[in-house]
Amino acid sequence: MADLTVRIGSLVLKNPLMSASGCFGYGLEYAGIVDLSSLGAVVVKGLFLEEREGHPPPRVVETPSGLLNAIGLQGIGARRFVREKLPELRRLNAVVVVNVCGTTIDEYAEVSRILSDAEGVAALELNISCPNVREGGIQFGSDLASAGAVVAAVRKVTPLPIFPKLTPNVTSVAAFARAAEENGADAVSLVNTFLAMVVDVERRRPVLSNGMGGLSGPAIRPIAVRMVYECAQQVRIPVIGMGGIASARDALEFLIAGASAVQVGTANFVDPLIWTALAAGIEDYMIRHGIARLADLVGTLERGR
Amino acid sequence: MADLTVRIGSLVLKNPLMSASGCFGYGLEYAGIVDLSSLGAVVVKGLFLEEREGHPPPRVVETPSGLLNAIGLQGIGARRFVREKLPELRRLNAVVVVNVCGTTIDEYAEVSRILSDAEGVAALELNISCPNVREGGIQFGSDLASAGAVVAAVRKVTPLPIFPKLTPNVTSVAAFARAAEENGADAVSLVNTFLAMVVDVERRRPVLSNGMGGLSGPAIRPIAVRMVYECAQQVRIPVIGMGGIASARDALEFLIAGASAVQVGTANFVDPLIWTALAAGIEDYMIRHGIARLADLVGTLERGR
Amino acid sequence: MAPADVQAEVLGNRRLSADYNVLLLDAPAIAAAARPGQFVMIRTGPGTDPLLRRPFSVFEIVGDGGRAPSAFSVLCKRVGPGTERLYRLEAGGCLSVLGPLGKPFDLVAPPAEAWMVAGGVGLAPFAALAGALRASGVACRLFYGARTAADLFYLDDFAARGVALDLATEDGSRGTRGLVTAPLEIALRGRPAGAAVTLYACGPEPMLKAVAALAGAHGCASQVSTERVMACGMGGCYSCVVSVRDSSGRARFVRSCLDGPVFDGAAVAWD
Amino acid sequence: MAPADVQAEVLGNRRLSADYNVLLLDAPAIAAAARPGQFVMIRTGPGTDPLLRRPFSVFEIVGDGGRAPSAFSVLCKRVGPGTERLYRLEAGGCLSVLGPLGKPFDLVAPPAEAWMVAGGVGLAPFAALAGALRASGVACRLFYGARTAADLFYLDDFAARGVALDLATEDGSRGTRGLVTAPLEIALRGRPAGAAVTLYACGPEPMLKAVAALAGAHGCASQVSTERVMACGMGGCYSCVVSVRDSSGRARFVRSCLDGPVFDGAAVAWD
Ligand SMILES: Cc1cc2nc3c(=O)[nH]c(=O)nc-3n(C[C@H](O)[C@H](O)[C@H](O)COP(=O)(O)OP(=O)(O)OC[C@H]3O[C@@H](n4cnc5c(N)ncnc54)[C@H](O)[C@@H]3O)c2cc1C
Ligand SMILES: Cc1cc2nc3c(=O)[nH]c(=O)nc-3n(C[C@H](O)[C@H](O)[C@H](O)COP(=O)(O)OP(=O)(O)OC[C@H]3O[C@@H](n4cnc5c(N)ncnc54)[C@H](O)[C@@H]3O)c2cc1C
Ligand SMILES: Cc1cc2nc3c(=O)[nH]c(=O)nc-3n(C[C@H](O)[C@H](O)[C@H](O)COP(=O)(O)O)c2cc1C
Ligand SMILES: Cc1cc2nc3c(=O)[nH]c(=O)nc-3n(C[C@H](O)[C@H](O)[C@H](O)COP(=O)(O)O)c2cc1C
Ligand code: FES
Ligand code: FES
Repeated sequence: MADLTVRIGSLVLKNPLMSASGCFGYGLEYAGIVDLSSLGAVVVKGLFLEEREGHPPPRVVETPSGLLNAIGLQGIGARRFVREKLPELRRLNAVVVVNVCGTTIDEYAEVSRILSDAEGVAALELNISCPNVREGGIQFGSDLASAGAVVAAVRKVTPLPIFPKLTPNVTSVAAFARAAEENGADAVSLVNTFLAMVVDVERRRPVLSNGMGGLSGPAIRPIAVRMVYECAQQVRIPVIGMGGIASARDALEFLIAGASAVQVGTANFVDPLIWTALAAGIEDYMIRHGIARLADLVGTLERGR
Repeated sequence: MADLTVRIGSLVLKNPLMSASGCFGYGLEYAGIVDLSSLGAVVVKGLFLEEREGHPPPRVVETPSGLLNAIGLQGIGARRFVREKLPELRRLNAVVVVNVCGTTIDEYAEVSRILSDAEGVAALELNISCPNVREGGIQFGSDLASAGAVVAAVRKVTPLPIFPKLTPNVTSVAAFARAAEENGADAVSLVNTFLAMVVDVERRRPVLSNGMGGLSGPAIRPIAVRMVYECAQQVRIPVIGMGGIASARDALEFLIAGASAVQVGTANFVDPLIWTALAAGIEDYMIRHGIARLADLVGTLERGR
Repeated sequence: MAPADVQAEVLGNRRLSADYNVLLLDAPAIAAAARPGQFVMIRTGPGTDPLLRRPFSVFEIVGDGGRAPSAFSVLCKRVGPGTERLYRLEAGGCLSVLGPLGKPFDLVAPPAEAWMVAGGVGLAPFAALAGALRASGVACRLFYGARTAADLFYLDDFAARGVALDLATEDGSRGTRGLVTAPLEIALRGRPAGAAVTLYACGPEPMLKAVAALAGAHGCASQVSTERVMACGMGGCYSCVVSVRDSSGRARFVRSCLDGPVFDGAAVAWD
Repeated sequence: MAPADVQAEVLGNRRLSADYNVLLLDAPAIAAAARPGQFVMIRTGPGTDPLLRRPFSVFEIVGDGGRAPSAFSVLCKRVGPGTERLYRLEAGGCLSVLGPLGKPFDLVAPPAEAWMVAGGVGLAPFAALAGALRASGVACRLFYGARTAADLFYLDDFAARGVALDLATEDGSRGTRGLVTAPLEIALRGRPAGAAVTLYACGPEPMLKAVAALAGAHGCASQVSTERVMACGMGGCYSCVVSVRDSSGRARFVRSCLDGPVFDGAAVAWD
C-alpha cells in the first residue's frame, strides 16, 4: 500500500484529496453518500463574517467543457457556521478547512479569529481571489501588497495553517505565491476561477445576472497545471493545485507538476462519488511506478523530451 | 441584405471574418476549397525576418474543448513570403494581413518595412503575444513599455494599418490595449493563446516537446469574450476579437461584446468551410433583429439583467 | 434517504414525437425510493461537452407486477445537446443516474381534490403524482396545455387512471385555445363553495406564477415545481436558488435542489 | 484535386474484434478521387470534446459494379474517445469526412515487386494499394505483424487478390514469433539478386525506421506512411511535421499532411 499522507504546515492529511470551496456546500450535503472522513480535507463554502444572499439567478451557465459561475458567495457567515455546521462535521470526523472571505483586511482577520477559536477547524484557506464580489476577493488577490497584507494580518491572529487561494487572473501567479510565503502562509492553493463572460446573443446581455463570472472545469485544466508548475518552482511551501480535475490522471498531472495536494470542484457536480476512484487511481499509479510515498511523486516533472 | 462591412483604420473589409494567424497556413493551402476573397481578411502565419524551423513534434495536444500548441513559429520569413506567396494571394484577391514577429524591436520594424514595400499587404498584425518562443513574442506583450515601443517603432516605418495582437496572460489586457492606442495602433486584436501545459503522467514529462504551449479553442471562449469586452470599453480603436469561435452564435458574442471584427483559428481545423456558415449566420441574425449595419451591432451589450 | 448513483440500463426509448421521448431506466434503488415530484440528475454521455448532468423529473415509477418498483421513466423534451443525446439513445445503453433528489409533492388526502396543472414537458412529475393520489382515492384533475394537439401526450394513461382532463393548446387544435390557466380559472370559479382543492403545477415560470396567483385568489393551496439551472442537484453549488419567503416574510434564496424543486406557491417571491 | 468535405452516411460498421472496426462510408466524391496512401479527416461526432477531426487512411475503395467508386472504408483501431465513437456508430448515422488528403504512394510497375509491411492497424493503406498494384500486374507481398493471431485481419481478402502473405505475431500465435521486420529481413536476404523491390510500410514509427534501414541495407526503395498528430490535415497548422532531408541533405520539418503522409524512407531524418 502506498503512503498517501500529505503534510501542510502542522497539518497531516491522510491523502491529497480535498473538496474545492463552493463545490461541496458545507460538506454535510454530501454526508449521505460520501464518507467525509475519507477525504484529505473538506474545504467548505467561502464565509464572510455575516450572512450573504449572493446574486440573483441565473448564477451558472455551462460552457465548452467548463462552468461559468457567479454565485456571489451566498453563505451563512462564520458564526452560524461554527454553531450550525461544525459540530456535525466534527462528529463525522471530517478534516475541516474553511474558505475565509472578507471585504476588508480586518474582516479576514476577524473571521479567521472566530474560526480559530472554534473547535474542529483544521486550517484556513484565504479566499483573496473570488471574481464574483465587487469588494474583497479578487481585489486583494490581484495586488501584491494587499495580498501580502491579508496573509500577514491573518497570520497574526491564528495558529492554524493558512493558505491563501490565488487568482489566475494575473500576469504572474508565482509572484503572489512568493508574497504569500514571505508573509507567513503555510501553503498556497490555486487556481480560483478565470474571470469570464457568456453573452446571450438574442437578448444581448450577459447570461449571468452578475454579468461576469468565474470559469472552472476541465476547460481550464491545462492553464491551471501550468500555473501550479510555475508556483511550485518558486516557493518552498506546499502548493495545493486545482482546476478541472476529473480523474486520477488529471490529479496526477497536478501532483507531478508540483502540487502536494489537489482540490476537486466542478467534477464533483458530475460525479459526487469521485473520491474513491481518485484515491484508488493515484494509489494504483504509485504502485505501478514503484513510488512508496506521495511526496516522492510531487514535483517530479522533467522538462524537455 | 445586411451591410457587413468593417472599417479598420484606412482599411475597409467586406465582412468581419478573418482567419486567425497560424491556423490558415499562408492562405493558399485553403485556396482549393475556400474562396479567399470571400473572407474579410486572410491573416497568415507569423513571420520573422528569416526562416524558422519551429519546435520538434509533438507540437499539439488536444485538451477538453481546446487545443494546446507549441509550433514555435515555423515559417519561411518575410522575404520568401513576399516572393513566393504574395503574388498568388493577390491573384486570388485575398485581403492579406501579415502577422509580424520579431526577437527585437528592430526586427519588428524591419519585417514591417519589407511587407509595407511589397505590393498586396493590406495590414500588419503585430504578434507581441506568442507564448511559444523564448525571445520576442510574449516577452514584449507582457510588459507595457515594450509593447508600446514595438507599436511605436512599427508605426514609424509603415503607412499600413497596424494592430498589435495582445496576450491574455496578463492582469489587465485593457491596459495593453490602451498602450497600443496611445502608440498609434489602428486596432488591437485579441486574444492570443493562454500559456498552458499538459503532462504525460506515464512519462512524467510535458506532452509537448517545448514543455508549455498556448491554449486555444472553445475552452477559452468565455475568457476571451470577457477580455474583448474589457478592451472595447477602454479604447476607441476597433477591437478584433477571437478565441474559440466555432459558430455564428459565438462570433456574435464577440461582436456584441465590442469586437468590430473576429478571427477564427482552431475551429477552422474542424470545419474548413466554416466561413460561409459564419457569414450567413451573422447576416441572418442581423436581419432577424432589424440591424442594417454591422457597426450598429458592435458593442451593444447591455449590462445587468 | 440518501440518493444513489447508479449505472442504469436503458430498457427502452419511446420517441413520442420529433422532440419528445420517454426513457425507461432500470434502476431499482431509485425507483423504489422515488416520491412524486422528485428528480434525478442524468449524465447524458461520456466526455466533457456537455459537462454537467441534467435534471429530470421522475415520470412513471414502474413496478414488477405486485413487487417493488424496479424501473422508472423520464419524459424528455429535446432542447439542446444533452436532451439530443437522450433522444438518440438506444435500448441497451447505460446512463449514470443520481437520485432520487429534492423534496417531493405533499400528497393531499380525500376529500381534498388534487388539480394538476402542466405546461408542455411540465407534465413530467404528474404521472407518478396521479398514481400516488389515485391510489389513496384522491379525486384528480389534470389541466394540461401545450403548443398544439400533437404535443399532448399520455392522455389515455391519465384518463385510464381516472384523472379528469382539461386540455388547452395555443393553436386551438385541441381543447381550449390559449393558455392552460384559462380553463383552470374557469374551473376554480365554478367549483362548489368549500371544496378543498390543492393545485399542483409544473411548467414555464410565468405559468407557475399565474397558478400561484389563482390559488391565492381562490383560497387554494398550491405546490409548484420550479425549474432552475442545476449544476449539482445535491446542494453543493448554490446555483439553483429560488427566492422564497420565510415565516417572517423575508425573501431568501434557497436551493431548489434541496428545499425544492416543489415549493408552496404562496411562499415563492415571484419576480 | 481539391479535397471535398462531405456528410457521409455510414453504410455499415463491421466490428472485427473488440478493438477493430471497419466503417463503410457513402462518399462518391472522395472515393472517386482517393489514391492509395491518402487519408481523410473524420469528425467523430458533435460537440467540442473530442474537438478535432481524426485522420484515417483510405482502406478499401468500393466500386458500384463496373462504375466509378461510390464508397470507401476506413479500418479503425479503438484507442481513445474519437475511435471509441467510431466503434459504436450504427449504420445510418452520418459523419463529416474531409478528403482525400495528402500524397499517395508512388505505384511501381512490373517487373518491380511491391512488398508491403504493415504493423497492426498499419494495414489500413494497403487494401487500396494492393488493389491498384495488382490491377497493373505488380507482384505483391504483404508482411503483416500484430500482437496476436486474433489481430490479423483481412488475410483472405489479400490472398484472394493474389498477395503473398508473411505473418508475424508478438506472441507467436500465428506466423513468425516476434516483429514483422524479422521475416522481412529474411526475405530481403533471400531474394534473387537484381530483383527490384519497393518496400511500402505503415505502422509504428520504430517499424518504419527499421524498414527504411533494411531498404537502405538491401538496396531497395522504401515508401513509409508516417503518423503524426494532425490538427487540420490541410497544411494550416504545422502540427504534423516530419523531419525530412532535402536534396542538399539538410533536415527540415515538413508538413506530413501535405508533403506526406508517405515519404521516401531514405529521406526521413529518423531520430
Ligand atoms: C428539477 C428539474 C426537473 C426537470 N425535469 C425535466 C423533465 O422531466 N423533462 C425534461 O425534458 N426536462 C426537464 N427539466 C429541464 C431539463 O433539465 C433541461 O431541458 C435540460 O437540462 C436541457 O439540457 P440540454 O443540454 O438539452 O440543453 P441546454 O443547452 O443545457 O439548455 C437549453 C436551454 O438553455 C438555454 N441556454 C443554454 N445556453 C445558453 C446561452 N449561452 N445563452 C442563452 N441561453 C442558453 C437555451 O436557450 C435552451 O433553452 C427539468 C429541470 C429541472 C431543474
Ligand atoms: C495519416 C494518418 C492516418 C491514420 N490512419 C489510421 C487508420 O487508418 N486507422 C486507425 O485506426 N488509425 C489511423 N491513424 C491514427 C488515428 O488517427 C488515431 O488513432 C486517432 O486519431 C485516435 O483518436 P482517439 O480520439 O481515439 O484517441 P486520442 O485520445 O486522440 O489518442 C489516443 C492516443 O494518444 C495518446 N494521448 C492522447 N492524449 C494524451 C496525453 N495527454 N498524454 C499522453 N498521451 C496522450 C494516447 O496515449 C493514445 O495512444 C492515422 C493517423 C494518421 C496521422
Ligand atoms: C459554483 C462554484 C462556487 C465556488 N465558490 C467558491 C468559494 O466560495 N470560494 C472559493 O475560494 N472558490 C470557489 N469556487 C472556485 C473553486 O473552489 C475552484 O477554485 C475552481 O472551481 C476550480 O476548480 P474546478 O475546476 O475543479 O472546479 C467556486 C467554484 C464554483 C464552480
Ligand atoms: C496551431 C496554432 C498556431 C498559431 N500560430 C500563431 C501565429 O503564428 N501567430 C499568432 O499571432 N497567433 C497564432 N496562433 C493563435 C491564433 O491566431 C489565435 O489567436 C488563437 O488560436 C485563439 O483563437 P482560436 O481559439 O479561434 O484558435 C496560433 C494558434 C494555433 C492553434
Ligand atoms: S444544483 Fe447545486 S445547490 Fe442546487
Ligand atoms: S495537420 Fe495541420 S499542417 Fe498538417
